[in-house]
Amino acid sequence: MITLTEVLTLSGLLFSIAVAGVFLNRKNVILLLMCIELMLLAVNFNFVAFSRFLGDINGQIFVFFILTVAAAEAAIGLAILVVLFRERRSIDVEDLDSLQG
Amino acid sequence: MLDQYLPILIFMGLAAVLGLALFTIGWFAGPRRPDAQKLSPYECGFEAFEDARMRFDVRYYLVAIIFVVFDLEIAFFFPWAVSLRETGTFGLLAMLVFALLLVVALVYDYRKGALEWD
Amino acid sequence: MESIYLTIVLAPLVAAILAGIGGRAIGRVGAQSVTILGVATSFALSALVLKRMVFDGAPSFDGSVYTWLVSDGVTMQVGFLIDHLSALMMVVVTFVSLMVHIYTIGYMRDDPGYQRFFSYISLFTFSMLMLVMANNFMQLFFGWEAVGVVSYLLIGFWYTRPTANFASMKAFLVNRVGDFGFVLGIAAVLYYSGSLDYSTVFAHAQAIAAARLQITPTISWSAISFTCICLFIGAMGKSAQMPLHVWLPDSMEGPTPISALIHAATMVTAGIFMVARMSPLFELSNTALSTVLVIGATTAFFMGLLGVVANDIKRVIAYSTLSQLGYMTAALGASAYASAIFHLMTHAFFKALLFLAAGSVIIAMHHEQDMRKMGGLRKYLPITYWTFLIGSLALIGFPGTAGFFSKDALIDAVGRSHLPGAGYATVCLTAGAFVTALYTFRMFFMTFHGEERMDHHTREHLHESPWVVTLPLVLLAIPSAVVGWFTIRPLLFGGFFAGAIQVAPTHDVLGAMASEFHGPGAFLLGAIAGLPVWLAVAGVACAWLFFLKRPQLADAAERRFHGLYRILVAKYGFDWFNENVLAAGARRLGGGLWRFGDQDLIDGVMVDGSARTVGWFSSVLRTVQSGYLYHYAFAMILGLASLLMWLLWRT
Amino acid sequence: MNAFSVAAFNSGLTLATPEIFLGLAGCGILLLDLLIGDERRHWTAALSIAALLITAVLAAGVEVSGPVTALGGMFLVDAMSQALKVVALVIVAVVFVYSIEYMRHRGILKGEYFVLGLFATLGILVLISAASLVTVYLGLELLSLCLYAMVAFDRDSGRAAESAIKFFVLGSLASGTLLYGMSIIYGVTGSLELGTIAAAVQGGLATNIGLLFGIAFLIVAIGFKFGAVPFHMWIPDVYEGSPTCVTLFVGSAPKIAAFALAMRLLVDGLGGAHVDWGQMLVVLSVLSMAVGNVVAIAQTNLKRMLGYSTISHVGYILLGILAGTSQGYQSAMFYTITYVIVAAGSFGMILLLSRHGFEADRIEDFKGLNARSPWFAGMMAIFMFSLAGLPPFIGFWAKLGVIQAVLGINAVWLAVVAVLFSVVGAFYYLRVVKMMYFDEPVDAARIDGSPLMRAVLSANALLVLLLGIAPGALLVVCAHALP
Repeated sequence: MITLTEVLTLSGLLFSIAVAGVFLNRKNVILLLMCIELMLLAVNFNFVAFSRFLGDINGQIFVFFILTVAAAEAAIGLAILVVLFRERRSIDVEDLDSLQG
Repeated sequence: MLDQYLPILIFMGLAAVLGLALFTIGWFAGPRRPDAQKLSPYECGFEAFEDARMRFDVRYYLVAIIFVVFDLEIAFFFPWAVSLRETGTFGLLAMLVFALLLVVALVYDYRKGALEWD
Repeated sequence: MESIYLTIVLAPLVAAILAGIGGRAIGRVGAQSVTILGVATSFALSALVLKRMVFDGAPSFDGSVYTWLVSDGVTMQVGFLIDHLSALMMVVVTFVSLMVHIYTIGYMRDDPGYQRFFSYISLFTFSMLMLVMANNFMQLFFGWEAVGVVSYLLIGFWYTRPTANFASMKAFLVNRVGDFGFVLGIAAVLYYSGSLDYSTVFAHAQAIAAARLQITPTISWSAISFTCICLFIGAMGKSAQMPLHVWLPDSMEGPTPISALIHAATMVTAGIFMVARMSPLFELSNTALSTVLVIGATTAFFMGLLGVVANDIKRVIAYSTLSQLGYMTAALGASAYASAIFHLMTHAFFKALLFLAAGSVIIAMHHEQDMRKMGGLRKYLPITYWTFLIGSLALIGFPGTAGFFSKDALIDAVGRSHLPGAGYATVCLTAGAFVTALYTFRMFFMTFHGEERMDHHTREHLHESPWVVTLPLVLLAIPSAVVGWFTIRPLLFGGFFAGAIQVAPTHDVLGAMASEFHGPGAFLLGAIAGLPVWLAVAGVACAWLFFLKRPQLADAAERRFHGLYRILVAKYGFDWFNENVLAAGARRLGGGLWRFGDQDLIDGVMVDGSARTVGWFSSVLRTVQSGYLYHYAFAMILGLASLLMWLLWRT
Repeated sequence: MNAFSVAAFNSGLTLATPEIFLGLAGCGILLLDLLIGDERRHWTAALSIAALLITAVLAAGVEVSGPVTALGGMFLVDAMSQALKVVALVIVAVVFVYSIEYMRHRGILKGEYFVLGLFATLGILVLISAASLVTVYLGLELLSLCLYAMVAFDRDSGRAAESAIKFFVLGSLASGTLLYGMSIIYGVTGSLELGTIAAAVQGGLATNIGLLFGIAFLIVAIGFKFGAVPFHMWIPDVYEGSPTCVTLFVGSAPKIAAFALAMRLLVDGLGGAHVDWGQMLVVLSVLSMAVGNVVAIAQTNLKRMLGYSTISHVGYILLGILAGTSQGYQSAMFYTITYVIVAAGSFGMILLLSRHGFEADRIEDFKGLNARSPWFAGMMAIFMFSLAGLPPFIGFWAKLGVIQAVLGINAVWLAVVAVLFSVVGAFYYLRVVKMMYFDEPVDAARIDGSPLMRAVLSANALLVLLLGIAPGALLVVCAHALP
């Protein structure tokens, strides 16, 4: 039987990897989008696990919403990325420094 | 115990037969005028074996964006479909509203020309 | 009764407002009428109040008429304390002021600022009445400052003259120095007694006396001495005691009626009055009394000497005022408050008389004030001559005149004091009698006797002044001559000020004199055998010899004692010191402070510096905002990590 | 969750009338906008403004006595929600009025701005009325996603795209942490409903380390939404990079959402753990006041300066919330509302001065404004004085309120810090005023702008002054909203 702790540890690891990816990655913005998706998936893991162990269905409903929103988020992220690429001809994170101070 | 899996076995068999049949019919019935594009794997504008970090045409992303959003709506339809018996008219109306919103989005996409490749 | 007191105070104020604001509308005659009417009303009512208190035995009044504000338990009110002391002062102030008002009609006749002048002097009277009638420190201070402000306006009345402007500034600034001490004193009173009302404060006097002012853990001052000396510093400013006397001779720049008003009746007496009013406090501090005594005596003698070398007729009188104020102050220091007030009263009469008479001379001489250009005026100005003579005799304390009774009693009282410095004071005051006689009659002889040194043109136009000028002279000459006869007994020995002035039994010099007092006649006879009278006679004789009979002797003396003469002409260098050391030093200090303190430290380091530091900090801090997304994300994660670490660390 | 009842759900829908109307209006305007040409785009604007105002009327008209939960425990209407909704709707309407001219000059007068704005406002409304973690999240995301899109909506501006991607990535990171925190809180308390969570926290979970971890994650998201240090990094870049009309939007109404977010999560849901999140907010508050006020001094771009100014003001709002008393909440609400009003006006001034090819977003562009237009120089001065917190302007009462709130919990040092940094802060606001009045104009162009915009902007400034002189009415509203 898988214990709650194990699931939580896994989701925690996923979350940490995602967060680390956001600030360690200095190259491609798309990787950032993937990290964010991963982060949300880690959260979903949590919710499902809690829902399962609490015997409460609401957590899983929340997961549905999170998934949808994550999709919308990805869509908007991609859209912005397209605009950015059209203007800058680059999606390198390191090139995003015209606004500073 | 095992008999419970019988429908699955039948299903798998049917799937295999149907798939083979369609493939065979296409092989014999379809016209065959091959060119370079058609001979390339996947027939989607990409080489099968090259650097994965190559740049895509930005239009792929636009399609992907729309796809992602609409694709996920299925996640709401599915639970609704299995519980329609319990939710009844209320569920039906609620899903109608939901679908209507999707239609609005679709109309918007269509009018904006987001669904056209060029 | 309250309405009477209010009328006394407000009548001059209303008149001043009418003459000042409506001066153009009511015209010259209107302005003079309304102000004279106002002051006359005040005088009449003051006389009525005095009469009721002295002859009808009316009780003294202490009450507030209006509560201005209550802050933190301290109530600030407008209120009156009317006892024998203030009633007498009110009569003196309003009488002299009335005389000055009448006199002004003649003196200022041709001045374009006629209405303005009347407005000012009425306002001055109002301020002085507020000061005198106050029953609390707040109102006292209000009157005190109002007097200062109006004196500034009056001394600088001829504001087109640079010297007048300078003199008014000087009066104002020097008074500010005194006021600073005064405010500190009032603050100390408030701190120790928690109230500003005289009655409450005096009731707490013993508590103040018991308190100590801790300067450092090892050094502490007596609170009562500190308070009294601070208050006295205020009095030094107003009553022109050394070294804060420098404004008074210069204030001669104002029109002569003002000199009379300031010197005789109002401003300079404020300090004397205040110390007398505070007698319950001063009595508790021998230190303060000694300070008062020594400073008074010093002023009395050394300022008198200056009169001997001055050539401006008004300045001579001004120095005599300084000297006489020194006498009064010394009497205060010797706890002979009644004697000081007595002298204040007689001095008010004869000094006003002298000033107004001098003014009459000045009018006749077409505003020439230099005595070296006068002489032999006796036959041109008979009324002025005789009244001036009476004033002079009163000033030097000639037996029988008002000044004699007050001054002789005063010197006697100081001589009986046992405070430290009393011996020095007695010597100063006694010698002062000679000096007073010397400069007074020097002035008298140089002005009215001897050869006529004025130019031809002036001589042709010499004539007696109009009646509005001579009438006040005569009216002032009468009390100058005789008021001493029938006031010495009640004022000094009759317990007139009982209740208003408190004297500790060990300080009661007047009480000791009372047993030897057997009426003014006997007092007169007794005094004739005393030293001061003979010194005065000697002074007159010297004056006659040096300045009338043998003027060359004076020149010889001047050459012989050249150093002393130079010192006197330089007025002991007070002005030089003030201007070149204090003022210049202050300017340099101010400049230095401005440069270093303001520019470098405050502007440079604190304002600009802090602004620059913040600006620098700002520019450093903004580089944290690098523009890189991963830095931003890192900052957020760092924030989250810190919160989590904090939670872990806490549990 | 309570047993689901269709009837109860449908009756609850009446409470959500404003939201439903606004959502439908958004869809309708989106479709209508497809039908009209670019030259008549201002009809979209007019319709949007009308929709907002009608929604405001509807929101004010919802009658409830005391807090009412509806829609299966997801939706809450109370006095605070009604007040905040009306303010948010009116502010967005004003923002739209200010924006029209600016977009027309730049050829970006698109229906999407208004539709996105409407949906963002819907997100704000949902967030304000949230009674469950799901509603909180959905409202927040609806708002955020619209904002991301709005920031990037000028497709020809690389800077806008850059700021959008930064906003998006950091915002997603924040909502990720928010969700993670929510999941932990869900796991610990076993419920998604704020009311149940509150009961569970009161019931002895306040010291549960898991719950506290969850709170820390929530704080990150709240701090991000507010723009509190160290979660503020997006603010200056987004404020500067966005088209000014979007900066105006981002800088105004979403602050109300942030306030609602904090109130709903921390106070309604986790009020029992006030001791802990209060201390966390202290750090955020002090850092915000310090960094915001200090770094603003070095700015030359007015939008960026106002961005840092926002950060500093957030510090003050947090002061009120962290006090944890109803006085504190009231003062924070008062501060938020007044800040939003003033911020809308300040950005409105930039929009007023800008014209084709000229952004007017440098501080220098305000030099000598008094010589060009004494009236609008006066209006700008009112906004600056109010931001600086000088009496008799509304900002003074706001600052006074939060400082009194922290004094009310005996946190004197916080009050001292607040006053100290407001003095530092006064410097850069007054610098703008100084430039307007004492410097020579570098730009002599006539100030135009539609009569409507000028009128609304003037009314905005005069409201700041009027509320400053008579803040009583607004104080009463806040006191009524958070008894």
